[in-house]
Amino acid sequence: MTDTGDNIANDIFFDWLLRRGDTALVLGHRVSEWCGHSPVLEEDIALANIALDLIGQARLWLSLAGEVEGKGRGENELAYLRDAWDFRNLLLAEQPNGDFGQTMMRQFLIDAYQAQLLKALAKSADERVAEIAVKAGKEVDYHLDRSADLVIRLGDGTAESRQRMQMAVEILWPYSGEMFIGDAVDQAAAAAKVAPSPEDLRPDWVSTVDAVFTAATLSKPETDFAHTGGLTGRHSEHLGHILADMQFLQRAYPGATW
Amino acid sequence: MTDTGDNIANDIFFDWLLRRGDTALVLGHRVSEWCGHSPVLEEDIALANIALDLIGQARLWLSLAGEVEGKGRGENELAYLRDAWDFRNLLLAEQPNGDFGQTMMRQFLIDAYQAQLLKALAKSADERVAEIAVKAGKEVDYHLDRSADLVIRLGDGTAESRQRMQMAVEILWPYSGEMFIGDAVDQAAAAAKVAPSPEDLRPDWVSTVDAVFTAATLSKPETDFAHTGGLTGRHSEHLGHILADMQFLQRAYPGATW
Amino acid sequence: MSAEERAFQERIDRGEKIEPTDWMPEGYRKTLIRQIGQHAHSEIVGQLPEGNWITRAPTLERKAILLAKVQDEAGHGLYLYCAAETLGVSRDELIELLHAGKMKYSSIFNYPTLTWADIGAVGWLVDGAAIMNQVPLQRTSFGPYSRAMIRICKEESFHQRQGYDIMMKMAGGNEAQRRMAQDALDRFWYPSLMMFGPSDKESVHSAQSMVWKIKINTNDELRQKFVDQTVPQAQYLGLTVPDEHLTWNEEKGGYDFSEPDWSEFFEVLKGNGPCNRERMAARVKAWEDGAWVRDALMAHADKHEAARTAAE
Amino acid sequence: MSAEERAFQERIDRGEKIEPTDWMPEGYRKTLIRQIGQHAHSEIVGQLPEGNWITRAPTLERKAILLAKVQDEAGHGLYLYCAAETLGVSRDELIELLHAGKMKYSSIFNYPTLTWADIGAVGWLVDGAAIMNQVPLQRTSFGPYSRAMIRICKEESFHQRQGYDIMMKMAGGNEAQRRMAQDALDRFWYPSLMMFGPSDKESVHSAQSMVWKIKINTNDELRQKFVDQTVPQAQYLGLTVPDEHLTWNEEKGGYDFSEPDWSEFFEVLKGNGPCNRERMAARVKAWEDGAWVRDALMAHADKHEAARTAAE
Repeated sequence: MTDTGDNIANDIFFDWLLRRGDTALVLGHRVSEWCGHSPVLEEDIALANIALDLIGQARLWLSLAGEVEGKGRGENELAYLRDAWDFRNLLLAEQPNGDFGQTMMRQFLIDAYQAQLLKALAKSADERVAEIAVKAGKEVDYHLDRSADLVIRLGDGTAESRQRMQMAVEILWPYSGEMFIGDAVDQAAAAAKVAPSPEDLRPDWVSTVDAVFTAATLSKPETDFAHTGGLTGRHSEHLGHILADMQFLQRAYPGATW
Repeated sequence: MTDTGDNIANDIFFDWLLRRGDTALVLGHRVSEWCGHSPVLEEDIALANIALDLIGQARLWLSLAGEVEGKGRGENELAYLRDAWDFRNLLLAEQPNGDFGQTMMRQFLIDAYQAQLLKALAKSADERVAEIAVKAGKEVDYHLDRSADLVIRLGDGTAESRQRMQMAVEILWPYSGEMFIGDAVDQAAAAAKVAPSPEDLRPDWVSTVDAVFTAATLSKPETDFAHTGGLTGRHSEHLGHILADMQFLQRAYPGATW
Repeated sequence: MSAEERAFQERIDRGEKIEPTDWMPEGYRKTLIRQIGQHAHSEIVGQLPEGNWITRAPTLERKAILLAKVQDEAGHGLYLYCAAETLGVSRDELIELLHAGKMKYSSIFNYPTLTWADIGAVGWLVDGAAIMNQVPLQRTSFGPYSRAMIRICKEESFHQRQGYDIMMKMAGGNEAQRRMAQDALDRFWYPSLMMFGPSDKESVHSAQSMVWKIKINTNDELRQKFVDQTVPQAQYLGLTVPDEHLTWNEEKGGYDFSEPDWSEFFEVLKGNGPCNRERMAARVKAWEDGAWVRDALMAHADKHEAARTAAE
Repeated sequence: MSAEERAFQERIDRGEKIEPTDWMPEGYRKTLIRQIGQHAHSEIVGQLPEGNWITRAPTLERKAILLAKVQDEAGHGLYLYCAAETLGVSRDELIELLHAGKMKYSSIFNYPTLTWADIGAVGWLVDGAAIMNQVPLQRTSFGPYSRAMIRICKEESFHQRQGYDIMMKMAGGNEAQRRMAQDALDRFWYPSLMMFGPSDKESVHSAQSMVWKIKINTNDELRQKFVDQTVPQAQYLGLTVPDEHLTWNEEKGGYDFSEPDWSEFFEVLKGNGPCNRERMAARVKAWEDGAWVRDALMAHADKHEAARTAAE
C-alpha cells in the first residue's frame, strides 16, 4: 500500500474524489428532504439515518479531495462554494424524490452500485481511499439491505404499489447507465489501482438488480439508453435549485464561522 | 405638492417604501412561479403579465426607497442583498401558490387592498409616491378586475371549484388582516400626508370583498384573527426559501454585472 | 375510593412502577394516553421546524448534527407511541386523533424557524424546557413511560448542548450572526416559558396527576427552574432576555420575571399560531401520500404469511 | 391532379393567400395542422426552460425582460393555435395529441437551461434559428399562418437581441461569467443547428411542402444562413464556436462547418433528450391539475348563459 501521488495526477484524482463526495452529498440532500414527511415513522428514522451516513461519507471524500487538491479548500468550501457545473455527482443522485417509491428505487439503484464500488475501493492502492471505503462500505451494505427489501415489498405489494414501482423504474432507469461508463478520469484511477473500472462493476450490479426486480415482480426496461453528464458537470436543471437552498448561508454571509 | 423630507424621517419613510416594494416583489415572484404551468394558455399569459407589472412596481418602489435611504443602494441591492428579516412584505404575498384557486384568491385579496391604497397614494404629499401610485394604480385596477372576475367564476362554477375556493378563503383569510393594522411607521406616513392610515382602507376593501364573495357564492370566515409580522420583518418559513432561489446569482457572484 | 384504587395508590406511594398488565383506574389510563400521546405527537411534529433548516445547514458538520437530532426525535416518537400502545391504544389511532384535531402537540412547534440561530434556540430553549419537564418524569409511576423518559432525557440533554453550541458560535460571530442570535432569543423566550403551561395552582386535574405521579412538579416550579437556569446562560452569550422586569430576587433565590402573554398561548392552542395550519397540513399530507406504502407493506406481509402457512 | 387541385396550385403560384373557407387539398390541410400545431406546442413547452430562470434572474430588469419574453411566447402559442383552429382542429384536440405523444414540439426544448448564460444563448441561438425558419414563413400560402408569422417575427427578433445582450454582458463580465457564456455556446451550438432538421435533399415530403409554399427554403439553406450570421456574432463576443472544422469558404461565400451528431437528434426525437420526460410531465401535470379550473369556467359560463336565456 503506497501513496498514489506518483501514479495519478492530482487534478484527476481530485476530480475522481469529487465524484464520490458529490454523489454522497447530493443524494444525502435529497434523502434529507423527507425529514418529517415520510409514510411511516420507522421510515422517518431510517431516511434520516441514511442521509446522515451519506453526509458523513461526503465529508470524508470531500476532505480528502481538498487535501489532494492542495489549495486549502476543505469539505465546506467544496460543498458550499462551488456552482453546479463544478459538481461531479451522478445525475441519478439529483433526481427529485418523487413519491416514496421513486426515492427507494433511486436509493436501491445507487446502493447496489456503491456497495460494489466500495468493496473494490477497500482494496485501493491509496490507503486513504481504502480507509473511507471500508467505513462507508459497511453503511452502504446496510442501506442496500434496506432499499432492496423495500423495493421487493413495494413491488410485490398491492396493484397500486407495483404500478408505482414500475413507474419508478421507467423514470430512473435511464439515469443508471452513467454509473458504468468510464472516461479518462476513471481510466487514470484504474491505471493507478486507486479504483476499479466502472464497466467492471456492471455485471454484479445487474445480478443484484435482476434478483431484486424478480422478487419484486418488476420488469427491467428493454432500453439501455443512458443519460450522462453529471460526472463531468453537465447536470439536470434540478441541481441548481438544490444548491441555491443548500448554499444560501455560506453565500449570504461569506467568511462567517458557524 | 412638496417633498416630504421635512415631514417624515428618512428611515421611517424608507421602511414604509420597503413595504410597498417588497410586497410587489414577493407577490410578483410567487405569481411568476406559474410560468408554463397554468391551467389554460390565457392564464399563462395573464399571470406572466401580472408578475411583470408587479416586478415593475417593485422596481419603482425599491428605487425610491434606495434614494430616500441615501446609502447608495438601488433596486437590485435591496432586492438581492437583504436577508428575510429585512424584508417588509405582507405575509399574504409570500404564501405558497397552492392550487390555481388559492393563487387567484391571494391575488384578489391583495389587489382589492392595493387598488384602494394606490388610489389614496395618488394624492400623496410626496410627488414621487404619487407618481408611482398613478402608474401602478392603473395596472392594479386591471388586475383587480381580472382576479375578482375569476374568483366569481371559480366560486360559482362547479361543486368542486366552489369547495376549492372556499378552502382558499379559509387558508388565506387570516393573512388579510395585516393589511389594515397600522403601526408607528404608518402613523408617521399618515401624519406627513404621504399615505392614508391603513385602517381607513378597510371599509372599502370589505365592501369589495363582500360583493365579490356574494357573487362567488363564498362565505367570509367569522373570525377576524390576523397573522402579523411580515411588515416588521417576522415572516413565515417560506420567505427564506424564496430568497435562496431569487438571490442565488447575486450572492454567488458578488459584484458581477448582468 | 375502592379497595382496588386504594391498593393502586399505595403502590404508587411506595414508589412502585405500574406495569401495563397491572390493574389501573380508567382515569389514570386515559390521562396517561393523552399525555404520552401528546408527547409522541410533539416529537413527530417537532421534526418539521428543524427539518426546515436541514437542507440549509451552514456546514456539513452542522447538517450532520441536525440530521442526527431529527432522527433521535423520530426515535423518541417511536418509544412514546410504544409506551402508549401498552395502554391499549394503537399508534394509528393516536395519529388519526391528531389529524382530526382531537389531540394536541406542543404549541411551541407552531412557531416558525426563521434563521439558523433558531435551530440553536430550539435546542437551547425548547429542548431545555422539555428536559425540565421530562427529567422528573423519569420517576413517573407508569413503568413503560418512565423507561422511555430515561432514554429520551439522555439524548435531549445532548441536543440541548448542541443547541447552546450553535448559539455560542452565533453570539460570538459577526454582526449579522449576533443579530440572528438575539432575534431568536427574542422570539423563542416567551413561547418557551409557555411550554410549561399556565399556572396550575387552581387545576384539580393537575392535582390528581401529581397524586398519580404522572406529573411530578407544578408548571410554575418548572418554569421558575427554567428561568433560573437559562438567564445566566443568556448572559454568558451576551444576549438580552427580552423581559425588562427580569430581576434577581435574593430572598427566593431565583429570578422574578414577566408572565408570557397567555392570550397568545390560547390563540395558538386554538389554531391561530403562525404555523398551526401548515404543520398539520404537512403531517396529514405525509400520512395520506404514504397510504399506498403502508397498504403495500401490509399486503406483502399478508402474502408472505399466507405462503409460509401454505408451506407448512 | 384534379381541376380543383390545379386551380388551388395556380392560386398559390400566383402568390395568393389561401383562406380557411377556401377549398384546399386534404394533404395541405393535414400538413399545415401538423406544422402549425407543432410550432404552437413549441411555444408552450418553450416556456419551461426559460421559466426555470425567472425566479433566479440576476437583476430585476433582467427578470422583467424574461417575464415579458415568456409572456410573448405564450401569446405566440395562442396565435398559432388560433391559426390551426381555422383548419378545423380545436386547441384542446391538439393539446391532447401532444400529451399522448402523437404530436411533437421542437426538440431544442428538451435541453436544460443550466446557467444564466443559457437564457442568453436561448435568445441568441434558439430564437435566432427560429427566426431564420420563420421569416420566410411570413410569405407562406395559408393566410392565417402567414399573418401569425408576421406578428411573431416582430417579437422574436426583439427576443434575439435581448438574448445577445445577455451574452454580451456575460462574455464581457468576470471570469465565471465568461466561462458560463462559453459553456452555453458549447452546449447550444449543435442543438441549434439541429433545429433546421436533417438535410432534406431526399425528402419528398419537403418537396411537396415547398410546392405548397408551406415550406419556403430547404433545411440546409437555412442552416447555412444561420451559421453565416451567427459565427461573426460569436467572434464579436470573443467566444469560440465548438467546431474545429469551421472555416470560411471564400468560394461559396459562407462557412464550412461540421454536421451536428444526427444520432443525438434522433435519440432526442425518440424521447431520450435530457429533459423530454420532464417537459412532458410538467405540461401534463399543468393540464390535469387545471382540469377543475377549466370545468368551472365552463360551468359558470353555462349557468350564466342559461340565466340570460331564461331572462329573455
